[in-house]
Amino acid sequence: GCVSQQGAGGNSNSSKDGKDEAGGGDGKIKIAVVPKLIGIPYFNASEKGAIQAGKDLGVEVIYTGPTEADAAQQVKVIEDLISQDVDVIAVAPNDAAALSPVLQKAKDKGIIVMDWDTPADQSLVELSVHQIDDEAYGRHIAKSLIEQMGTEEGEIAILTGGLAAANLNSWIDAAKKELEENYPGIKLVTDKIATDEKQQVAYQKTLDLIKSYPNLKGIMAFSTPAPLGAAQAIQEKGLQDKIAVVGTALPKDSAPFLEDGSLDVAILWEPDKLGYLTVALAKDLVDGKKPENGQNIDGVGEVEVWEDGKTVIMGPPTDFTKDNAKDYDF
Amino acid sequence: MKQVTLSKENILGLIAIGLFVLMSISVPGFLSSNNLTNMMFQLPEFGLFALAMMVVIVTGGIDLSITYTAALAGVAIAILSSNGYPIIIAILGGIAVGLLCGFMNGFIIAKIGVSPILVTLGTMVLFEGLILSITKGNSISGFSPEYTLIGNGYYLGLIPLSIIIFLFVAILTSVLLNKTVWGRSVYMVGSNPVASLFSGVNNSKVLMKVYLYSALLAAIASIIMTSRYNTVKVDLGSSYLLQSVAAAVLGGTEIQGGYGKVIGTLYAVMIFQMISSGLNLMGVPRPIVTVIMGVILIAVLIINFIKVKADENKQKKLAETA
Amino acid sequence: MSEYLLQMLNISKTFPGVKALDDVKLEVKKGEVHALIGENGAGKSTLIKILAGVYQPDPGAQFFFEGKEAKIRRPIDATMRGISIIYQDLSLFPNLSVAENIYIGRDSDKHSWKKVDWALMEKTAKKALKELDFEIDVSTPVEKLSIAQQQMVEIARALAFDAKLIVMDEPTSSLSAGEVEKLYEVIFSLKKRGISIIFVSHKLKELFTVSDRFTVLRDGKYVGTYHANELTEEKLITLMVGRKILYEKNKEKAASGKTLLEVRNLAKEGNFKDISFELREGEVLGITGLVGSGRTELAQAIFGINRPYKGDIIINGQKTVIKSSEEAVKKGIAYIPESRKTQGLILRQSIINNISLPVLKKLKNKFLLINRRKEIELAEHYIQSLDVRPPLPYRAAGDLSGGNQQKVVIGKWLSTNPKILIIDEPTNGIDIGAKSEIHKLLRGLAANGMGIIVISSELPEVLAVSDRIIVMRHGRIAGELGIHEATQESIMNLALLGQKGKVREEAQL
Amino acid sequence: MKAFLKSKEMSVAVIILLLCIILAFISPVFLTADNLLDVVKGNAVLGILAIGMTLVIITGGIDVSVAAVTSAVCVVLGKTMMFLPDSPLTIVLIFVIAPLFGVLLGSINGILVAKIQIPAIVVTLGMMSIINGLVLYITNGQYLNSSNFPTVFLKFSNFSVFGISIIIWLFIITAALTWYILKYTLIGREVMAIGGNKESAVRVGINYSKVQIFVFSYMGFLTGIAAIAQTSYTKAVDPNGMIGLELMVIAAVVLGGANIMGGRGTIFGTILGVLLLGIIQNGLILAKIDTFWQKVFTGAIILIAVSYDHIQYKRSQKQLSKIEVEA
Ligand SMILES: Nc1ncnc2c1ncn2[C@@H]1O[C@H](COP(=O)(O)OP(=O)(O)OP(=O)(O)O)[C@@H](O)[C@H]1O
Ligand SMILES: Nc1ncnc2c1ncn2[C@@H]1O[C@H](COP(=O)(O)OP(=O)(O)OP(=O)(O)O)[C@@H](O)[C@H]1O
Ligand SMILES: [Mg+2]
Ligand SMILES: [Mg+2]
Repeated sequence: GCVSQQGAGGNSNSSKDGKDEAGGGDGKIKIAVVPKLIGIPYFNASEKGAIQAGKDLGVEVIYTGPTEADAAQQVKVIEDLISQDVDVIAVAPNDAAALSPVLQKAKDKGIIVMDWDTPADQSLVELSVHQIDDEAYGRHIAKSLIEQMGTEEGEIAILTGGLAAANLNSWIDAAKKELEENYPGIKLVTDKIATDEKQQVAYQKTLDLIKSYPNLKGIMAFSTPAPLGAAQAIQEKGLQDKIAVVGTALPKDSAPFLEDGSLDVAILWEPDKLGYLTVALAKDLVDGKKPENGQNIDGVGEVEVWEDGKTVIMGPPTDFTKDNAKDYDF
Repeated sequence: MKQVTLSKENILGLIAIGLFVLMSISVPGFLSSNNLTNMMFQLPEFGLFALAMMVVIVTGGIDLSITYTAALAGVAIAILSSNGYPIIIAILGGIAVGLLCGFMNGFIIAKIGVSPILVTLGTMVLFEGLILSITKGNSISGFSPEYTLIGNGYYLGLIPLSIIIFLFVAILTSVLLNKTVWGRSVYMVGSNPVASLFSGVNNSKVLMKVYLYSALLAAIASIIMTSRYNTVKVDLGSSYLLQSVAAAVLGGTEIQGGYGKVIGTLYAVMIFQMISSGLNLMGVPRPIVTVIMGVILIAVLIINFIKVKADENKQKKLAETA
Repeated sequence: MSEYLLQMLNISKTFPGVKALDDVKLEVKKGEVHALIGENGAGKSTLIKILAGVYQPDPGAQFFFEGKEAKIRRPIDATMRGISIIYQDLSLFPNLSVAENIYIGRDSDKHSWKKVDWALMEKTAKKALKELDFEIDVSTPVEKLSIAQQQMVEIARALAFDAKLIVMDEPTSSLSAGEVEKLYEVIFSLKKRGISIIFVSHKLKELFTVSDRFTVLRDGKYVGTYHANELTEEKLITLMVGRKILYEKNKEKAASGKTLLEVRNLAKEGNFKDISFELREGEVLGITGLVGSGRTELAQAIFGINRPYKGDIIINGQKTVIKSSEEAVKKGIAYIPESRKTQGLILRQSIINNISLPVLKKLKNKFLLINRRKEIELAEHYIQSLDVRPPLPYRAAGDLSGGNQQKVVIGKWLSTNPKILIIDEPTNGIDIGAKSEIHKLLRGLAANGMGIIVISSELPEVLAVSDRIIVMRHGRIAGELGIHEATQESIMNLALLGQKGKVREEAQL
Repeated sequence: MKAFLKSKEMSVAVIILLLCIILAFISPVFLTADNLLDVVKGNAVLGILAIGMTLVIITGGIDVSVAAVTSAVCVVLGKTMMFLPDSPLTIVLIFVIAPLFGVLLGSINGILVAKIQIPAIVVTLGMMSIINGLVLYITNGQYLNSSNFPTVFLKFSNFSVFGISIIIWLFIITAALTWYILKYTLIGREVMAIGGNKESAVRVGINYSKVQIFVFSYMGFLTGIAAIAQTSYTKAVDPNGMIGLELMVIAAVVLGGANIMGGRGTIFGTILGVLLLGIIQNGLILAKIDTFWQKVFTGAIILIAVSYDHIQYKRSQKQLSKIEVEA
């Protein structure tokens, strides 16, 4: 009967005191932004935005995360952040359920918890910052593909970063729903194919796909490296006009493929803005302010806030094409 | 007679203590109760993997499938408990699945005789595939609140339950390895399998038990992880694979087999944990933490090498003066 | 110019805790066969390793080769001077061809990128082999050769390197009588060509056959150097051990009790066939034959390691199938293998751990844990009773000399209290003193009711310990001889020609 | 020929053949030259690394840092190419820079293994951790894509001779060169010898540490070549793109018949091992195997292949130890 759910009350008290001291020490608000993993272009771009927001708003931003997209590692990072007495933890969970206990712990210690990029356990977060409405986004990608194919009939395939990636899966499910509901002539040749978040794997698998399904008309590629690999295969085989490729890629990386049409559209949002928005909203939370629908955030623009008062949508996705890709620096 | 000397393990212990002192002095917040409990919560799962790996390495083998064994066991537990079976049944089911994985490794390695690195490479991919086809890549949760106590609860409101489980397993492993017939045979088979066979040791039984034991520890790690994270997914703990090899080797386990101690592995795990937590507290970028872990691994072995050389020279000098 | 090809003076070598050599001297003349002899642990192998550049002697050593001071720091220094060492465990590369094995080591160090001239290599190899009058396809991988053939490859390598001095460390220990004869011939022809040979062996007879002079070591100290004609076997033994021992044919009568082991029509494809014999309580059964006649395979089949076989093994009147060595031990069978270093002992482990290994299960206390105190007592008991030197139970088995290692193996198996003891080449590489001790030990064990099978290629040994002798040839029993009718000649007849001296029934009487 | 039939490579060849026959029935595309060339091209990087790894494994060592080192070389290569002029000289330069940098990293491994006598797996595990961390820290995972490279490099990447891509040629040349070194140079034979029996090697005066340093440096050299092939293949540098490849490299070598304990291994066998892995990957999609079951198949095929191979090997060893039993 000596086992209890959480540590002795004294524990959390003492650390609360600690926080106050730290807060009084340098006076700066500490906001921790935790991506799924560090060292990939997408999260590097959001880091830039987050750090910029820190500078603009005069708060300290700690941008740190695991080196692999591993839930266990992410939990550790958050635990260590709790020890650092931050004011806000904003996390993009690799696995929402995995983070619940540690986020609960953070909350118990008086830290404000929010999520960004990918939703965490909604009962724990004060705020959930979404770049996009997942459902709308998936449908948008599907529609763009149809548009690029120029026909509502034919075979298509889906590439994904990893079979276990929750947000990719939700987009893919939305995209599939869109196709089923509105485009009965489209046939998905095989289940989504994993590309291990690697361009060369996407490239190889696309080559294999083209051969196995000679009538393939379109490819939807989710995760940032996958569209590049798919486009590369199309480029090499000179199938730009036969097979349409749309996917979720960063404009700078996609530029060479958008140029010759091997990648038709890259659809994403501006991840630096997402980072910026996250920090800006976090600071507001510390200051006791809640976001409002239609609120204008400096450097980001108008945001949409759902009725629950929690979910913030940054805006519609951006289509990166041959014409505008050069205008972006990420 | 036995002399008290600076064995590999003792050096490592000193390094661990030194590191602790260093971190306490130079890293603010390292000694905070918050950080200390954090470390106690983080260490068990990694420690269990490291022990599991160590036991296998002592036989001259390696188990690359260990993290997927754990994940598969976790999947079994999750499925059972989300289907309403009582915790105990779910846990037993998970352990059984883990043991089945261990049996598969053990069978191909011990009975057919294929080299462990190849077999476990194959089973690693196989188990990963199985989890993918069962879970479709999604994570499964739905554990009961009592279950989550295992990974998140405290004993006497002070010490994390999971570290108690870990220490218990560590002591058990140490006793099994040092005091039982099986344990002795593990070292013997690891040193020279031919000679142990010629001494009436049933090598394949010993090896089979080794892979079963390693799978059992992986399953226990899985229980702690799943209850701590309240979920299981295909890559549960996958980052521990090479780390556990590194910890076992840093702990003095010889990769060719025949030597390895629980206490050494324990020190190694503690060193890795302190570096990881300490450097994170200092705000050192994660990649640099990875670099430092690699440096430590190599540096400790260089220190060992220098010490061996120095001992030899000392012996020589002694002999000359005598 | 001195008359000596090689002079090693003031050689000492200290290992941690052991002074293996203490001011030893070795002088070898040109064109002579020089025997290096001494008891187990006397320091012969150590001295040779110093000559080879594997070990460095303690300071103060002096080294002359061809009259000039020589420094040998690394093995290559010895090779380059024309010193070739043939180690007891040979130094071949199993995965390389005969030709390469003969050629390798040449030009090492300097010319890494030199093109390997396969044609030249094969020519060199063929030439060297021809000088030895030994025919073999030089492209065969060495792992496919018998031990005797491998030894010839080693000698050919020495010749191909224009060796002036060839050291052979117990070259005959794994050769059969016929092959030994062949080796003698080779040695004589080498000698004729002016090549000096250092010959290390425990077999006194063969030493007298080939050697011109003897250097005797005792306990790491130099005893003296003698001409062959100054010595007799007896005198040599006295010099080596300070006491007299010789072994002769067994005259005891076996107290044959009930049958312990019966083997009926045992066969294993590619190993042996039609093997039937029985072993009684209190007798020593010798099994001999040429190397490769299948004795080891037979023994290992009985010990449950070489499976599966056809036919029956009957223990204590009960038909049994022995599926593993573990079961064999349970049934009271002990097998002491021919290769101490790889099969007999776990070299890196302590003497204690080696001795207790097969009986660990019996050393469990009520908590199912190993009773360490009992274990140590057990080890100490056998260290004392078998006179293992040095008597340090915590020492790694690999640090002991060959003879002492064998004692540890024997101790290990005696600890299981076996009913049936199979011992394969029991005195391989063991000095004469220890040898007769082991023979006595075996007889004593038999007298206490144990059934013992001794597999040996050394005929005097077989004759000295056995009550009955089975001779194998090409995987079959060529014949069986009672001790009274057995002589070296009758055994060789069976082993070489398969001529049955007597029928089996008679021999058993 | 007869020797080949009995060799260890034979069992891999049999498995490959079986797979090919099955796949040819399932998918008409499989046996086309186009597809087969794609398979080889897609696995050229794996192949080049596996060839280097063959030498390491023959000496009884192992190198788990290959993927990390290749990534590092790719990054260095990518960064330098941003500054190189658009002239043929650039191609010459990258063939100097990449291998040189690879050799530098490889020789560090070699020196630690040979001189400090740390087991190879430990040294290379440590190196892997260090290099991965540094690469991630320095690049922050940033991609470099074809717009960063001079066009001469892109031309080089698309270059083909006799209809065969330059990337495949790099693989072929590497294989041929390494085969030659192994068979016809002294150091190559010493590599074999050390693997066969380390103790004997020391006794006959082979410089053990020199050979080990050579083997790891040569591995480093080939990571340089592999980095060029990889960069040509993806026309991009992804600092994370190689993670986990080391296990596949080792798998290819050992599937090809090399003994992880050393002493045995051939270039031909390794090529077969690479092909086996490549064909499995290719075949899974061509055979339209369900996505979620692909890994299960891969794992099962690896397990069957290694078990079959080992059973064959044991059988042949038994044949070896046979003695003539009189009829
Ligand atoms: N590496 C070593 N470390 C410690 N002691 C050693 C080592 N090698 C040999 N010795 C010791 O040196 C002594 C001489 O051993 P050596 O092997 O030279 O004897 P030997 O005359 O060849 O005996 P044998 O006939 O049994 O082979 C022995 O006491 C042995 O235990
Ligand atoms: N170390 C070895 N390497 C290769 N082949 C071997 C080796 N030892 C034995 N053989 C081969 O194994 C076969 C059977 O030998 P085995 O050892 O059974 O004969 P044996 O009668 O027991 O002789 P001995 O015990 O004297 O070696 C022979 O063909 C022999 O050439
Ligand atoms: Mg000796
Ligand atoms: Mg034998």
